[in-house]
Order: sequence, then structure tokens, then C-alpha cells
Amino acid sequence: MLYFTVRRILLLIPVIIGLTIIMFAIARLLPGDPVALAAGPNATQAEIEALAQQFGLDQPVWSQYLRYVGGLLHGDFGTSLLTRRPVAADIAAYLPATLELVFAAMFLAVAIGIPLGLLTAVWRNRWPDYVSQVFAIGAISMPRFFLGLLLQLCFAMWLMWLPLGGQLPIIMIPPPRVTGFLLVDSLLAGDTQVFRSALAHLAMPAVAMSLSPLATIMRMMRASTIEVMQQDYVTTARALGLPKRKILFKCVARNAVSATLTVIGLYFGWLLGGTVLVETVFDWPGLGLYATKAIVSQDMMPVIGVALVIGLLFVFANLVIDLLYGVINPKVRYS
Amino acid sequence: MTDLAHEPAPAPVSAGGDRLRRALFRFRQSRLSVIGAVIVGIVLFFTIFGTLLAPYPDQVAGAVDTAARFQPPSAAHPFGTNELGQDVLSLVMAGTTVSVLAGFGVVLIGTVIGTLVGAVAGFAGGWTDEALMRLTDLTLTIPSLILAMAIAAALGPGFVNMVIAISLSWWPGYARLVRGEVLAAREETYVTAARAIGASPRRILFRHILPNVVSPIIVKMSLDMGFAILTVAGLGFIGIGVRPPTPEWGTLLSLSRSYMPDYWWTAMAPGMAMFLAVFGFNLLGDGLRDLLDPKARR
Amino acid sequence: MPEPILVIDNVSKVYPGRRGMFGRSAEVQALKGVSISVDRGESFGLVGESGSGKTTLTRSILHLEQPTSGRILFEGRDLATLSGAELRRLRARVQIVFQDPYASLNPRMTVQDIVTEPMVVHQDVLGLNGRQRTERAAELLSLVGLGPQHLRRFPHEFSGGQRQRICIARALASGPELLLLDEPTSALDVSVQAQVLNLLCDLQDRLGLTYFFISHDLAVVRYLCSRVALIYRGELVEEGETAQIFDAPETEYAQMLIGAMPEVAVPSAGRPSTPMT
Amino acid sequence: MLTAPSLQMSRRSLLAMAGAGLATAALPAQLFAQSGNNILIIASGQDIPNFDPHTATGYSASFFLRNVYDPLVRVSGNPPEPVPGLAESWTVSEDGKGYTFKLNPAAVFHSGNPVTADDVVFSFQRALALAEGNSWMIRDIVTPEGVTAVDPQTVQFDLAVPFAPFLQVLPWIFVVEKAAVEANEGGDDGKTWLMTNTAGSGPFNVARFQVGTLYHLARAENAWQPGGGNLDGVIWQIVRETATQRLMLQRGEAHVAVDLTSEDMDALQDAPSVVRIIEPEYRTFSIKMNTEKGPCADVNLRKAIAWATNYQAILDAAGYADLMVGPLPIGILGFNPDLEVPRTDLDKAREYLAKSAQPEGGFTLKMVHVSGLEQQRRWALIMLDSLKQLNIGLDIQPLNWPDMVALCQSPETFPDLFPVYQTANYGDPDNIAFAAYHSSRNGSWQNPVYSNPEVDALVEAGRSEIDTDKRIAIYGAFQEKVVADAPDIFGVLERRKLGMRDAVQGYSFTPVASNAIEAWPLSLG
Amino acid sequence: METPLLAIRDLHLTMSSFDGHAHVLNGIELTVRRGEIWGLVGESGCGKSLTGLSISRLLPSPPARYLRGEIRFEGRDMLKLPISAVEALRGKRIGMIFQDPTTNLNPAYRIGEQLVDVALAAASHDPTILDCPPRVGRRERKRAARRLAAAMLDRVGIPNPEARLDNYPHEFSGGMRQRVLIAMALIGRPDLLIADEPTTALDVSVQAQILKLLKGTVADHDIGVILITHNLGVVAQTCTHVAVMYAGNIVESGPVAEVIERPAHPYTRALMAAIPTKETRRGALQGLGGTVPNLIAPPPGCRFAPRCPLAIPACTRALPPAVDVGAGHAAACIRVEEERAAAHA
Repeated sequence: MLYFTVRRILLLIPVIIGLTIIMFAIARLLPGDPVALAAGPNATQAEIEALAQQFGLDQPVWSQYLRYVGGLLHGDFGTSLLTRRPVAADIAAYLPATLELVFAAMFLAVAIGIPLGLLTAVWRNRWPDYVSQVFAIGAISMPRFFLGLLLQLCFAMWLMWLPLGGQLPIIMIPPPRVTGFLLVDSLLAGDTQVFRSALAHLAMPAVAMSLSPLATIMRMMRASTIEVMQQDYVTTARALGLPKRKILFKCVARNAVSATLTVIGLYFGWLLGGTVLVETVFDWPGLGLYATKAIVSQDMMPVIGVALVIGLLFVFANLVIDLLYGVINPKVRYS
Repeated sequence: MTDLAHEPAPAPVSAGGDRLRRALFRFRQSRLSVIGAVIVGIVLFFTIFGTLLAPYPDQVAGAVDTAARFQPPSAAHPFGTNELGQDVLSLVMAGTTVSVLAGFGVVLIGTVIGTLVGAVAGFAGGWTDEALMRLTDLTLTIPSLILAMAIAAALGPGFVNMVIAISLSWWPGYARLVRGEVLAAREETYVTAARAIGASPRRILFRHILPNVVSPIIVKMSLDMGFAILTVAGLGFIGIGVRPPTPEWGTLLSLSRSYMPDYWWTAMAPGMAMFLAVFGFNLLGDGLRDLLDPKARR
Repeated sequence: MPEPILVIDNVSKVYPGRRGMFGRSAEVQALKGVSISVDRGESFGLVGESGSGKTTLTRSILHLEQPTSGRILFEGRDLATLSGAELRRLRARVQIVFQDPYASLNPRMTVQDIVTEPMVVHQDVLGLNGRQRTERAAELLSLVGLGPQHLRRFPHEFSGGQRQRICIARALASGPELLLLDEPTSALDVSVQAQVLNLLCDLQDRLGLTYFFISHDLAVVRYLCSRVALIYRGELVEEGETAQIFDAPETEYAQMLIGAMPEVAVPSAGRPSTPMT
Repeated sequence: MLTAPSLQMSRRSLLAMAGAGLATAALPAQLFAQSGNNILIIASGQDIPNFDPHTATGYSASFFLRNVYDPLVRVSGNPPEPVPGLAESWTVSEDGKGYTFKLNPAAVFHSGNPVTADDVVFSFQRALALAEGNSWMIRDIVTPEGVTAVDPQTVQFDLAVPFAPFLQVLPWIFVVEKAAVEANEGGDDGKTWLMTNTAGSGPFNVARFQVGTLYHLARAENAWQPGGGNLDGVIWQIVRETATQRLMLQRGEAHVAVDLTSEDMDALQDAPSVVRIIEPEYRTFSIKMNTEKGPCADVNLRKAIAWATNYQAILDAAGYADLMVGPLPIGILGFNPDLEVPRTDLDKAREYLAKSAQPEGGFTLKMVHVSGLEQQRRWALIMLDSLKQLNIGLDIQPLNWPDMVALCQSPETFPDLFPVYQTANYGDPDNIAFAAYHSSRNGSWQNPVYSNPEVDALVEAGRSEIDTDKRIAIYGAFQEKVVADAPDIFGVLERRKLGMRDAVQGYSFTPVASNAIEAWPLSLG
Repeated sequence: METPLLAIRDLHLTMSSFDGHAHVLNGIELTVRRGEIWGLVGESGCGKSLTGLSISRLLPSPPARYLRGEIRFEGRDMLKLPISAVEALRGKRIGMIFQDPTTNLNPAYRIGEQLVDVALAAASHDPTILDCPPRVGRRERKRAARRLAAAMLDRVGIPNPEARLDNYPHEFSGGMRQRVLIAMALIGRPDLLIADEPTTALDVSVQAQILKLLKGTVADHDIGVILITHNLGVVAQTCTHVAVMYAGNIVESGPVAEVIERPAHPYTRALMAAIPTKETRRGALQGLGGTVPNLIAPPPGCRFAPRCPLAIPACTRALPPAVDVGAGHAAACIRVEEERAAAHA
């Protein structure tokens, strides 16, 4: 187990190298002159060149690359051309908001998707099952950004129940930063007002983000539940008179969840990378919005940084899922 | 020997036609798949004829009518007009072509690259497999939307660039699928049988393995169509999609965002069109999966 | 005394441990110094329970796997020393019928494609053109009790027994000397098994084939084979004439195995008395 | 930086407000009203990534600097006039090259130290040395040696050349505390330090900020500026969607929205408690043509295009705007309202087309625009529609701004049509005339290719002439020449569109940088 | 006469599918008493497993539909009982063992836990099995159940049972797993044990041990067993009685010795002739021609008639009734009577 964990963590190194190479290659594809933009509209050629020199952009790509990787070793993700701010600091500032959103969405998806999947499997081929199947395909088909807009239109613009966007009303002083997660920090600070307000702000983006994974998890859970219910050991359990409830929650649920777990791991990565659209709609101050702005202004360092961080988180999440899988499924652990 | 040709058979089976008949029956049984097929049929119809049938074809090509800006839905403009007085219905109808073709292009390119990579990796094994799959995993690790956005931003806006950008983040799924299927097929007894006969690797790959991998690929393609359309729209929504005046759903939706809630109709039509098209493809894909790939049936 | 067509000479096979998700599994010794000699024209039976190494041995004879040590000689020539072309020619002369007739036919190929495939692959040896191949396929089908009307059909349209016949036809297509029969009847019902066994007997008589018959079913081996070898955990434990082994097994394992055979005869000693009340 | 007690204070009161009847959605403005704490909330789409007064650019940075730092002279009124800033008075020499400023003795930095002439000299020299940000406005006019401290309260400028709009550019050169910057010099003239720290004397200072989200300025404890409203602080909140800005304004979640579109203004028409400010401003929006290469090098084609353009559509699409009459903004010094400029007239357009090299049309021009800039996209579509009448096709390519800038470097790469906004940073015709039509600016986005020696001569004469009547005459001739050359399709002057809650008092509009709001005079009632 | 443990009378079952309703059980008659081991034998698709599953009502409906007949367990008709009452019998009065020991144990749980669950479920109906005072706490009951589980493992011949309780199923060999399953089926002290191909997935040597274990269990507990298998050899070695099934019918039944030594029905004979024995000459094995009938449109009369070497036109008129050929031995064939008559003549 330890060997496995260490090996997987060591495997991150080639992932980092590969990621940076790919992103650097894309950065080189960029036409135009980001330095000119960064230097400002009234800069002279000499100023632009000086700036390029300052950022090392006048040097050959490989030397830029080595410089970048060298910086990574010290936790330096480079500097944004546009804002001149260190990318690492920006990521540290934006990441918690994104993670908070992703975790909230994931929580909704798992907390609703798994029981619903289990229930629809039990109610298979009856009307609640059909309704939820249609709902699931509909949810998967719904563009997140359109859903976000509809939610905004309905709950923020017409009904005015929820705030339009952002993470917190600006007059609220955020609680002291401990974890970076507003919900957690406000609770730690005992500030229920901030907590409630943060929750209200989180509601719509989290729902918009969670719908598709919720539906997928539900479908996956339904499918694996049905599959498990057809397993021989379930027939045995029935034949030996175990109570229905016990069969469902003990035999079936556990095995079905372990099959669903892989999907959850994949979805975590998908959510991390997919916050872009929802963050755009809800003005959520997270990595996606940050990356979008950087991409649009061809500011490559933040883009590389964000891709790297999300990639690593994705790999890490899958590592956790694999370990969890081993816990739930003892066979994997031993064989 | 007794009558050997007539020993127990599972069921009276006539020929391949019967299988098709059963498949169609099963497909018809699933009402959702039929609805999906109908929606996809309508979507494909508009893909081909959308621009021709649009009530205001000039406006599809970019004509403006600023005197008629932001008109609410009416008989003349069932979905109202937009900020330049263009008929939203016409733009959305014509947008079908762009979105569906882009989605199809993405899926097709992704499939070709992915199948190639996956088949080679799965069949060659060893070092080649390792190298190709590490590349695949790596590409999967990069958030696909951000990768597509970065490439699209690098290539500049435009239909072809957008399709290329998304395809480059799309293939790893296929590579994994095909490799997995090839690996599984490689272990099939009939492949061992072919090896025992002395068939060449080429023959085994093309005659025995790939034909048996086609079904899952087709199923994945049909299920992916919806997601590809969504991704195309997502890119358009961010603002790095097609070039004007090409009407594209995501771009239309993105533009109309600024006019909410007063001119909500500019957002409804493209949004609903997007949803319905994706919904149709997903329903159909689900049905196809049940038909072609019973192993993966959910 | 006929020359042996197949000699397995002190063959061992070790599978290295595989790196799994949670560590490395131990290495597996699948075969330990197995030596067998099969004479031309005979039916040689190899009996073993699951995990005994039967399958590994079969795959090694087909050269689908290389033994860790030892030699396998076909007509006196070591498989390991053969060139690619020679090996291909050899494949025409050693053929196999697998256990599961449902899995061993490519579902996307017609019976004609399946049966003619060995002829296409060994075109250089057999030299048949397209029409000849079709004719030969029809001949083979009738040889195994099917007819030319089945050529255009797909495997899924046949029952298990019929499929196994197709497999046998395919195995015969390249004109082999030696047929490896890897539990060819264990997936079939008794009545169908009987037909296939009869067919095999019939074919051997007609074509002078050599059978290397692998099975865990002692009754079938006893019925079909003239000589038998028992394999247990990768080791050969007993070998000899069928009748001799079945009547007077020497090793403990053989005695246990043969003793455990469920014969269709009411055991005289343990015949149940009237039910208790 | 804000001192501890006042931060404590505002924090406590904010929490108290937050406690007041929060259901789910907080409506801050109401809460503010209850608390008695006057914090003005401005919703804007632009971030303030850099606080350095000598390197930062953008209107958001201008907002920040105008409130946190002081220039020698501020600008106020409509038309804009220089008013005292750090300098309480000034004199100008006869030849227009010598300026003497008397500093206000009350002026102190946030640190409590008085503002001295040394600080002013240091600031100008630093701006010139860094050559970033707004320094281009005084480049080649002020030299490092030309700024001197006569005594602690007096600064003397000796300009390299006479420069009529000198007082107009001074509001954009801010004064930093020399001692503070030198203490944090850090090997890069304090650039790194000043990026997130301040050393100003303005009426406000930074209380807290969250990059990309909000910037909270609190009234400086030792604010020395005379007058002033009742504000305790200002929050600059980043709200990217204009529709969201508008909704926040309607709901009272923001007091001022600075990026509203015409559609937003229409929607706000009957909104209660909202005041709409729609005022003409010196910001031109025109489409430049490639006068050097390609079909548009032919003046007849340029004129044909200019006459074919659907100006009404442009005006419709722009909403609250006025059609430009020639190259200069309406109402600026020297502007000629009677200038004859192209208006939609297809006959005339065809006439000019007939004189061009391809009288039948049948070719395609290329137009670029900034992707994501909605107004520019609309223009491109209107041009597509207009050019169709002349049987000319239009290939539209949205580009990122850096790519657009890159295209401007040579006539070879410059597209046929190039839409561009130009803001008058200072209220003088020289600003537009020099930047957009002088050939020395070729290669820059403001004037990529257009070059006419006669125009150059007029521009140069205009900026060094001090006599106003003479300047009016010079700029009159300049306008005639430019219109004859037709390098641009003159588009619209978009009016400045601000939305404000009626609670905001003390606001008066100035057509220069009006979205970089000076908060000092404002009050919340 | 005492009530038999199990009495199946005229059971008709259809299964619906795309092609129509298959008449898969066609008037099954079977009586099982305590102490009897009934072998239910036949080729794939003959309905033997469906019969077994029907007894515990484990077939999902639809597609299964019982047209007619009754399954009386100790006199009560399982088909008429509410499903909850049937569920209450499962595992307590009726135990079941299935074919594949690998898939019939839940891979996610230790076997101890699985045994305890079954024991507790059974104890909720019959607290005596736990061998602990009634009305004790949950934990106490669990401990008692665990003791019982270990005792059961010991009884089915698993060495070191206490420790093995904490193992996962994949840590056992196939034969051991089947023993665990038998322990699980017996833990509720059932009166009837249904074993559906319990040894098919096992090696011959293991098969013999398992069968021996089954036989021992019957002797020890005086229960009734239905052993479903396709292997006549297994039946001959293990059972007291046998019922031969073909296409949804029991064609022949009776004490094992009777049926095997004097098979009356042509199908039974054909089946036995297809099995190579020590005496079978090479090439003399007899296969069975023809095809298994299509159960959606079964042939009229005797379902074996189309393949029967002895068939006469009368065979296709009506389903032949079971004819007693002596010593509790019955065969459903109209030619049997003729034959007997001929033999007497």
C-alpha cells in the first residue's frame, strides 16, 4: 500500500514534465506579441524589448523552459506578463474558490446521485425510474452555462432570492483565511452571517456545476446497482432469506458504489477543468476565470500554471480514488 | 453417423436480417431512443437545410436591420430579434449547421487519431504501448476545455481552428477505449485461433480485432456527439469560437447574456436549440449503445 | 514402432510475478520439467485439473508461448530453432480446437471466411485459388457433418455443437498432422458431446490424424485415448496405456482422481438404504 | 496604510451591518444606510492589478491613482479645466516653456510627512526613467533636468519645447513619497514594492483588496484636501458583465456602475432611485483604413467605402452616441461643426468606386476587430452589410488585442479595415491629432500607416502654438486635410454612460476619464 | 400418510421474451421427503434450474408466470403465500446452494460477516438456532451468531474456522468457498436444501468431497435435498432418487438404482448411451439426433417424440402421463406399457 502510494506520487514527476512541455509547445504556437500588450499601448520598441529581456522572453525556448522548470522547483510558477504578479500567488488566491465550488458540486452530485441511482435501480422500469432517466439524460444534455443563465434569470433576476454572482457580498469582511474555503473559514471564525451569505452565493454555481455529474453518477449507480443485483451472491443472499433492506444497503450498495467511484474520480478532474464556463457566468473568482482571462490576453504563464495545478489535482484525486477503491474492494488490495 | 446437421440449435434463426429486425424492434421498444432519433432527424434536417429555410437568409450572411432591434417574439420574428435587428430564429436555424458539423468534425478527427493511437498501442504492446499511453494519460490530465481554449486562442478564431483545437483534446478517450477493446479482443479465443493458424499480425489486427471494436467506437461516437456540440458551444460562449458573421449557438448565447433579463428571448432560442440537439444525440446514443454494445448496457 | 510426432522434452515454464496495483505478486511455476512423447497416429490424452498447467503446455506446443527451459520437438525439429517461415509452415501441420466454441469463432466472419482462412494464410503451401478454397470449405463442412448451405452464415446462427464442428473444419483446413484438442467437449451437453466425440473418432480413422487431447474429464479421455498422462501442479505424475492407468493407477493422485470419477453406475457398497423415518 | 483603530472600527461596524436581518441575499446598500457608515460601491469590469502610479495603465488604475495619489493639478468641470491639486497656484512664462508651481503647505503623505518639491521632482524623474504608464504624455517635453525644486514649496519646470496642453497632462503624473520609495527601492526603482503598496498623499488609501474581486479604499486619516464629502470609503468591485453591473445598481448593491451599455441605460430608464448620466465625451470610435497597401491605398475606394457606410446603423448599434464630424471630437478646442464629411449616399459611393481601380467591386476586404468587444463586432457586421451594396466582400477576423497590435507594425500586415477607440486622455485636440494622424506614430495602433507631411506640419504647429485663436485656425486646416485624405471612416462619439444611485451627491461630470471617478467630493445621503 | 416435505403438482411456468411466451415448465410433478436426495437431471434448457428457483419463488415476474399447479412446502402452497411469507421461509426452512462458488459470495465482505448476517436473519424467525438466551442485546446476539458461524465452518470441514471467519472470499480455494456456501445454507437449519449444480465449477477431486459432505448432511439432519445437475454420474453417486427432465417435463423418475439400472424412458436411455463408460467401445458412443424443441411452439404430444427412435404417431397426440413401472419408478412414455406388455408376452 505504501509502496503503491509512493510509486504513484513519484509518477507525478513525469506528469509535471510532460504537462509543462505540452503547454510550452502551445505557448510557442501563439502568434502576436504578448510583450507589446503588456508594455502598454504607448510603449516604444525599446521599452518592449527591455520588458522582453526582463521576462527572459528574448532567449531561446529551451532556455525559457529550463528557467521555468527551475523556478517550479522553488514553487515559482513564473510571472504574469499582464499583471506582473507572480502566478503562484494568483493561483493560491484563486484556487480555494474553485475548489470550494468543485467540492460543493461534487458533494451535491454524490449525495443526491448515489441514493437516487440506488432508488431508481430498485424502482427499475416503473414510472419514477423513467422520469429520472429522462431527467438524467436531460441534465447531461444541458449546457452548464445555459443552465447557469437560466438559474440567474430565475432566482436572481426575477425572484431575487439569490445573489447574482460572486463569492460574498463585498461589504462583508471575509473571515480570517485559514483553509481558504469561505464556508469553512467562516465557521471557524464563528461567523454564521458570512457562512449563510457564502452559502447563498455558492448555491447557484454549485447546482449548475453539479447537474451533469449528478446525472452521470446517478446513471452509473443505477447501472451498477442493477448489475450487482443480478450477481449470483445477491441471489444467494435472497435465497438465504436476508432481509431486502439489508441486501440492498449492504450487499448491493457497497459493491455498486465501488464501481461508481471511478466515475467520481474522473468527474473531479472534469469539474476542475470545467469550472471555466460556470465561473464566467457567475463571476466566481476562481481559477477558471483567471485562466480564461489569461488565455484571452495570451498571457501564457498563468495558463501553464493553471493547467499544471489542475492536472496535478486531477492525478492526485485519482490516486485518492484508487486508494479508496482498495479500501472498499478488498480483492484489489490483495491480488 | 446420424443426422448431424440437425442437432440442437438455440432458436430458429434465419439470417442476419432477423437480427436487424430484432434490433429495430428492441430500438422501437425504447420510446426514448425513438424520440432521440426523431430529434436527431430534425437536427440533421436543419443541419442541411437550416440556412436555406431561414426566413431571413440575408441576416444569416450578416445583414443587419438596426431599425428593428430587440423586438420581442412576434409572428414575423418567432424568437424576436437581436441587438442588430437580426431574426433570432434565422440565426439559430443556420447555427445548427455550424454546431452539428463542428461537433461531427471533432468526433470524427478525435476518433481517427484515437483509434490509430489506441490500436497501435494495444496491438504493439511493450514500449510503444507504454509511450503512447503515457502521452494519452498526459493529455487526459490537462483539463480539456482549458487545453482547447489555449489551442483555439493560439490558432485564432474560425470554424476549422475551433474544430482542430477541440479535436486535439478529444482523442485520448478514443485511444483508451480502442486500446482497451483491442487488448480484450487480443485475448479472445478466436484471435488465439487465428494466431494458431499462423495469420500475420496485420491480418489479425484488421480482420479479427478491429471489426469487433467498431461497435463500441460507433456507440462512443454517437454518445460523444452531444458533448462535442456542448464543447463547441462552450468555446463560443467564452468568445473564442467562430468568426462573425457565422452564426453559432454558443456565440449567440454569449452575446445575448448582456441583454438579460430584458431581452431574454435572444438567449432562449440558442440555449434551447443547444439543449434539444444534445438531448437528441444523447437519447439516440443511449439507444444505440443498448443495441450495439450490450456489454456496456446500463 | 512409429516415430514420435511430438516430443516434449523436460519443459518448464515460470511466469514472473506481475506488478499489481498494491504490490507485486509471486512468480508462478506453471510447468516443471514435463516430458511427453506422442506417436504418429495415436490419441494421447493429457488429464489435469484446473491450474495444472494443461493450457500452458498447449500454448507452448503451438508456439504461442516460449517455455522457460526445455525443448519441444515436432517431427524431430526444435520449435525454438525454427525460422519465421518454417514456423508458419509448421502451423499448417499442427492445429487446435478450443474448449469454448462460442468464443473461438470471430462473430464478424462468415463460416466460409472462417474455414478458408487457414487456406488463405497458408496459400504458399496449399496453393489454392479462391474457387478451390470454397470447394474445399464445402468439402470440409460435409466432412464434419454440416453442409455447403451453411457457408454464408455467421457463427451466432449455430448451436454449440455445430460451432464446434466449424472449429474442427477450420482446424482441418490446412491439412494438419497433429490436432490439439483443448477440452473440445466440456462446454457441450452430453448428447452433443457424444456426437462430437464420434466425429473425432471418425475423422481420425479416415484422415490418420494424431490427437493430443487435453481434458479434465476422465471418462472422455478413457473413451478416446490410447495413452494418458496425468499432470498435477505443473508436474507429470503418471503416464501410460489408458487401460492400465484406469485399472491400476500407481500414484496416490491418480488413484484419488480415478476414484473420484462419478461413474453412471450405482455404487454397490454405498447404495442407499430405504429412507429413514 | 490605514491605521489599526479605524480598520477595527470599520470592521466592527461592518459586522454589525451584516448581522442586520440577513435572509439569504444581502442587499448591501440598505445595510450601509442603516449602519451610518458611508462606503461608496463602484461596479466595474476592470481589475487593478498594479498600484504603481508610474507604470499602471487603464481606467481602473486611473481611478485608484486619482483617489490614492495626488497630481500637481487636477482636472474638473465641463469643458475640463485645470484646478489646484498639490499645487495651490502656478505661473507660466511668456514663451510657454517655463512653469512654476507653489505646493499647498497643508499637503501631507499618508505617512504624515509633508509633500515637498523634492518629492515632486523625484516623481517626475522616476516616471521619465521608467518610461511606462502615462509617461508618454510628457516624453520629449519634460526632461529629467528640466524639473527642479526651487525651495521645499516650489517646483520649476523648463520644458524642452513649448507645449500648449501641458496643464492638461499634469493630472496624470502622480506624486509619490520619495523617502518611502527609496526605502523600498529593491533594485527596480521600487516597481515591485509599489505594485502592491502605496506611498501617496491622496484622500483615500487601501484598506483591503482581493485581486480580481474588490479593492476597498478607506478615507485617509490625515486627508488634507479641502472640501470633500462624507465618504468613509470606496469599494471598487470587479463585475465583468455589464448586465450584472446594471442589476446590482437596480438592487442597490452598487452605487455607481461605470461600464453600462446603451441597452443597460434603456433598461434603467424607469428604474427607481437610479440616476442615468449620459454625456458626450472626447472618445472617438472610427475605422482606420490601410492607406498604404492593398485596395484601400486608393483614395477613391476609401471614399466609396466611407460614403457607402450605413451611419444610421452605426448610430443605432452604438446607442447613446453622436456621429463624428471629422477627426476631432465634438466640442473640443478647434472642432469645426460645419465640416463636410461622408454620410450614407450610395450614388456618391458608386461614383467614387467608378473612379477606383476596380470600379465593379468584386473583391474582398479584410477587417479585424478585438474579439469580445461587442461594439466592434457590430461595426464589422454593419460594414459587411454596407460593403455588400458595392459588391465588395468583407472577411471578418476577431483577434486578441496583442495580435491586433502586432498587425499594426507594418502596412504589409495591416488589414484593410481596423476599428479603434481613441480616448482623449487630456482635453486638448493635440491628444487625438498627434496620436492618431502624425506619421511619427506609424507602426503603433493609434496610427499604423497614415502619413501625410502636410498633416504632420499642422499637428506640430498646433501643439507648440500657445495662442488659442491661432490654434483654432491650425486645427481647422488640419480637419480639412484629413477629411480630404479620408484615412478613416469617422464613426461615433459614444457618450459616457454612468449609472448612479440617487443617494450619491456632489457629483459633477467632466468629459475626461469620467469613469475613473474621483470620490473625494462625493457624499452619500 | 404424512405430509411430504415438498410436493410439486402439475406446475406450469411460462417465460416471456421477444419471441413470445416459452412454455418452460410443463406439468412438473415431484415429491420430496425427509432423508431423500433427489437428483434433478437433464441437459441445458430442460427447466431443472427453473424448478429449483420456483420453489423459493426466486424468479422475477415478469418474465416468469405460473399458469397452473402448486408447490406445497410442508403442505403450504408457495405460489399462494404472500411473498413476505415465502421470504420468511428462505434460508430458514429452505436453503439453497448455487453453481459457482466464486460469484456466490460477496467479494466485499469477510465471510464471517456474511455468515453472521444469514444467521441473524434466520434467528429473527427461530431464535433457538443462536443457542443463547432470548432477549439479549444486539452485540450478544452477534457474538452468538459468530460462534454459530465458526461451528458451521467446522462442520463443513474447514480447518481453523475461527480464524477463517475473518478472511475474504477470494482468499479461499473453489472447494473451500463451496463449503462456506454450504455452511451458509445450513446455518438456518433448513428442512429442504436445494443445490443447483453445486459441483459443476469444481474439479473432480473436489466434487467428490463436496458430494460426500452433502450426503453426510442429509444423514445427520434428516432433511430433504434436491440436487440439480446435468451429470448422471453425480446423481448415481449421490442421490437416493432421480428425476430426469426433458424440455420442461419430468420424463422419468424413481429410486436411483431403479432408474439407472432399468431406464424406462427412451430419453433416459439415450442420455445414458451418450456417456462414455468403461465398457463403451471406441466409436460406439451414441449421440442424440435432432434438436431440442422450441418451447414457444412446442411439438404436440410428447415433447421428445420428434427425436425419439421409438416414436409412433400416437406419441404426438397427447402428453403421455407418467406410468408406474414398479418400485416407485415412473416414466412418461406410452411405449413403456407396450414394452412391458411385450416383455411379459
